[in-house]
Amino acid sequence: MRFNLGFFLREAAKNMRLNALMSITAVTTTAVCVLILGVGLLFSAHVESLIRQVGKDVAITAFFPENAPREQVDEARAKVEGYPEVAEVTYISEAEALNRFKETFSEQPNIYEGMDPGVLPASLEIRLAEPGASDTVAERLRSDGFEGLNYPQQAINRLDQVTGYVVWGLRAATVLFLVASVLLISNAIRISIFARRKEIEVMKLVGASDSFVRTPFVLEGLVQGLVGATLAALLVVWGNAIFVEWVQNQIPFIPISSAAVNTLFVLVLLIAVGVLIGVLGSFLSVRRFLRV
Amino acid sequence: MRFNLGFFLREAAKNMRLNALMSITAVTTTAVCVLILGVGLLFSAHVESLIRQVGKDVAITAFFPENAPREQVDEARAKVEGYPEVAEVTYISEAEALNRFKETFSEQPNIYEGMDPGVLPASLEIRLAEPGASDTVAERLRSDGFEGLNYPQQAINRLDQVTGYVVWGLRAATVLFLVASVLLISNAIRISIFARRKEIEVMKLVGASDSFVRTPFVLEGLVQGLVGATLAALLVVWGNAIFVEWVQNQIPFIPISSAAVNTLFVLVLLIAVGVLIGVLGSFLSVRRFLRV
Amino acid sequence: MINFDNVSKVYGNDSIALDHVDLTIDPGEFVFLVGASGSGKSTMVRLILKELEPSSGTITVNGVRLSSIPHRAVPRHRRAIGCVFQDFKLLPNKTAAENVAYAMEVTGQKRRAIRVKVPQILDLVGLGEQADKYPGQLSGGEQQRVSIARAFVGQPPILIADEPTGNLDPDTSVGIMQLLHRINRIGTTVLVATHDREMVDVMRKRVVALKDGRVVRDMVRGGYANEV
Amino acid sequence: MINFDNVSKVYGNDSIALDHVDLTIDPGEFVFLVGASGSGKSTMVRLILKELEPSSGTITVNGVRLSSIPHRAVPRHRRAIGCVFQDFKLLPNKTAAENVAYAMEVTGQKRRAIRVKVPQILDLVGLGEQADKYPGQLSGGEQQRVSIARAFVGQPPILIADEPTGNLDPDTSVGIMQLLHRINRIGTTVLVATHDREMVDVMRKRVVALKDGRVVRDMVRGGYANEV
Ligand SMILES: Nc1ncnc2c1ncn2[C@@H]1O[C@H](COP(=O)(O)OP(=O)(O)OP(=O)(O)O)[C@@H](O)[C@H]1O
Ligand SMILES: Nc1ncnc2c1ncn2[C@@H]1O[C@H](COP(=O)(O)OP(=O)(O)OP(=O)(O)O)[C@@H](O)[C@H]1O
Ligand SMILES: [Mg+2]
Ligand SMILES: [Mg+2]
Repeated sequence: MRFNLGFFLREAAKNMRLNALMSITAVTTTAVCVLILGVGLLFSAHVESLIRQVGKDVAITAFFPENAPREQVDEARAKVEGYPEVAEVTYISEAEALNRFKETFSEQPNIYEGMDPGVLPASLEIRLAEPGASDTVAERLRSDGFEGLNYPQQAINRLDQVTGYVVWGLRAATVLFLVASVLLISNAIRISIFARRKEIEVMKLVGASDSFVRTPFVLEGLVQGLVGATLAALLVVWGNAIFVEWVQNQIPFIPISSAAVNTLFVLVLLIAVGVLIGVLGSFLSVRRFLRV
Repeated sequence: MRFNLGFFLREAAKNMRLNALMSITAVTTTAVCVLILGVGLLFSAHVESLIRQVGKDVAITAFFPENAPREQVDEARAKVEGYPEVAEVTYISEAEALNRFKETFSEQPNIYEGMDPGVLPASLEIRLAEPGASDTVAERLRSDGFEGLNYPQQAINRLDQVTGYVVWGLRAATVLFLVASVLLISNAIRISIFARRKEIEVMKLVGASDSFVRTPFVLEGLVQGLVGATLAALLVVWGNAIFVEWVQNQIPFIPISSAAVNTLFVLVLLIAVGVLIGVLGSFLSVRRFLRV
Repeated sequence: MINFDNVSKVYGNDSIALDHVDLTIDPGEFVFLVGASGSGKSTMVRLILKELEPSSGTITVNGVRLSSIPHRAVPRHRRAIGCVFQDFKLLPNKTAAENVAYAMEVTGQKRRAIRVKVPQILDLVGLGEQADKYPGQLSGGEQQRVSIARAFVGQPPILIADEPTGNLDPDTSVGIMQLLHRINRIGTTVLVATHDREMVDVMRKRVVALKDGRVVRDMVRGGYANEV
Repeated sequence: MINFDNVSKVYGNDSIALDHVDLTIDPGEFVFLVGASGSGKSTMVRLILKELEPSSGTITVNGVRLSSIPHRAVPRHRRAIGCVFQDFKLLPNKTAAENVAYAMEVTGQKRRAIRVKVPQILDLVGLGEQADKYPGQLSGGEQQRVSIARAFVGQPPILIADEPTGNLDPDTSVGIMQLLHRINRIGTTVLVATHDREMVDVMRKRVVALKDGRVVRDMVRGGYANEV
């Protein structure tokens, strides 16, 4: 017997129309779950990206000896820029260092009044690609002859540690949301198919094969999952765009970025999740009642 | 006709036993939703508490004129401590100020080598109850004769703004979770009662009154909600205790505290939500089929 | 007791199930309702139970116009009518005994009374042994007898039976008809919709015949197929 | 065609529905299965359909032992048997015509063939007008006739009817029985479980009588109630 897609699609469509209450329930359940999942996903993505951003603000300052010659500075700079862990290197001359110092203590001029330009040494301000690499970089700097290093060892370590935990926690939460979604959606599907177990029995008794009975149910699950998940996914992506713009306007100093989220990926992922649960949930729920 | 609680309880118990699949589904759906809601609630509570904690670290430094007499210092201090917006006041003497300065620049001794003890002025370090009050406090300090003030105006404003948004966002998210839970649980209840609509019809046809039909269903909803929500609520509270302890051991510098969460309140709230949705959901779902 | 005054029932837009029916059944009467499949017998039963509203006309039961009964009072109306449904309408999650007991419970009767009465009634319809089986575990005829027992048990003033012997063998059918006869003798008004020609011919009761939704014959001591 | 060899069926632990039944029905035979309510007729039907497994004994249909049919091949077995179920077993979400069509669709027949055949069959059982109604909108007898039409439509080599006229008036019943007779004449093996004494007595076919799960009579040209 050939697979008659047209017939199965008509069957599925008819069932959804006649069991409208059930279909709507299945669709809203899927939509709500996918929505939560999507919001969780985006929240994770933004927080991870923010944390990375903060990590990039961490800098190591490496001081040059007093009156280091120009060539030494250039050479050292080139070397440091070559470190794989380093994102950006800025040279701070002695004059600049004094200016910065003055700015910091602008309200207490008596502190810097007597200072010579040469008191504060020139330095390299080194921003790292990963805050976790600070120890490695410090090691490299020392072995390359820098003696005066200034870096917020503890702050970096803490940031690094917290970053790790937060990222880990966010991923765990996302997985939990996923599991919850699977449970909730498949629960809804299971009850709605349970409500139709007698029909399944009758179909089997008049000679329908398992797959003949199953296919319209699975198609229903597919369509419901697709509709619910697509609605939710579009809502999530649209909401994300609005949110990012709002933050950029209202809290501009928060370095949020629409680049933190791969919109297409999220869209596809969420829809795939909805469809997959719809299809698998229907498949497995129907199977339970096919043993007639 | 008197209300026969015993009869209704027996009916509800029997139905749950016979529709075990449905009951289990209803209970797990409730549990999963309440779990998510509970985790959201606790997350909000901890984040709010952390943000408050960070807010408390914000300080305004008010400098005394050089060689201010002891009495002036004490008087000023008492005055500042009396401000309602102030949480804590610490006096930093000239000697202490120099020590701190030396610590900060410990790797560049040439900076402070020539400094006199009197170069850095004595000050009051003022911690605020609410970071938002910094402007008010600064105003008060100025009108009380302090001229040299050092406070991270911008950082405080930003922190204040972000705190507001985050708290607002967390509450909105909690409300959304609540709405989602209501939707998902009542969806599950609706389908499971839809599956039994024929039974409801028959009951009505043999002369049962609306309330006679409804009561066992509502009791079922109550018990399922109670069981699901209680399981989830206990899990949430237990998980919270474990989490707080873990953070305190592993990331001691994060000022997390079990006091951020009123365990009993969360427990009662979550169970109440589960029970309420179970009861109301059943009530409303049954009503739809009572029009026979 | 039961009065149809110019009652019509149209399902949807064009499916005429009852067509200007006038019928009066007095208290204590025993009436057979006969007619081909689809002639409107079950529709009459459903109208009397106020499961449906007529499209036009007035139905009066026990002196009360059904259209004037508010939703709240419908259960009381139904409790005055014992009904054997053509499709049994048993509760699948209750045993035979529990199904019968339910009809007493809805009227708020004492547990003790229920515990005494239910087994008696089940014995009467020959189901003493099957009391604790669920409908899904009973044969067609057994389910039908549970439905009959449930209709009897409350001793309602009106008893309606829609095809009560369709799934019963002739011997059991005779037993059920005798039971209906006895119940009628103690004053209950009995209306039986049936296709059982033998039974109708033997019992010589009032026979109302429907055809395409119209009353085409109403004889006091009729048979199933007397001339019109 | 159908063979029961020492078949017993016990439901649960103690509900003996069939008790060492031996029965052979040859191809092309027409057999009435009679017996009191609860005597095991429907159980035999369900065993033949492999809806149930016997507790002991062997059932052979069309030369194949049912116990040897794997789950995968059960649908094909059932398609060789048209069955009128005592409780109709119509699909509530399909109209009368769709219910009948479904039995052809499961066998993978062409849409064109279905569109021609279904209305013919529905006319045959007198439901031409009701083709587009859902089971919930049909009278009891009309539902029964849809079930009969569905059993016929695939022209299966075996036709089983469990109480096919329980909800039908005598005239319609005669029509259905004539239909069964005609179908039998073109070679179909027909097994009819029934309580319709008149029909059995008139048709004078082979009668197998069950009592408490045992075959107590098997006569070639019997009546409903011949002596044992
Ligand atoms: N809900 C409905 N919608 C449309 N038509 C209906 C509906 N219910 C019944 N009918 C039609 O009304 C007519 C009368 O139905 P009814 O059930 O009263 O017949 P009946 O006399 O009880 O028949 P039977 O002896 O077969 O049970 C039938 O033709 C049926 O198709
Ligand atoms: N699932 C079951 N569990 C327990 N007992 C059952 C089950 N199904 C049927 N029975 C019992 O088996 C016996 C035979 O049932 P069956 O349905 O075969 O009778 P039948 O001859 O078809 O009766 P009827 O004419 O009333 O339809 C009955 O007494 C019934 O109670
Ligand atoms: Mg009827
Ligand atoms: Mg049977």
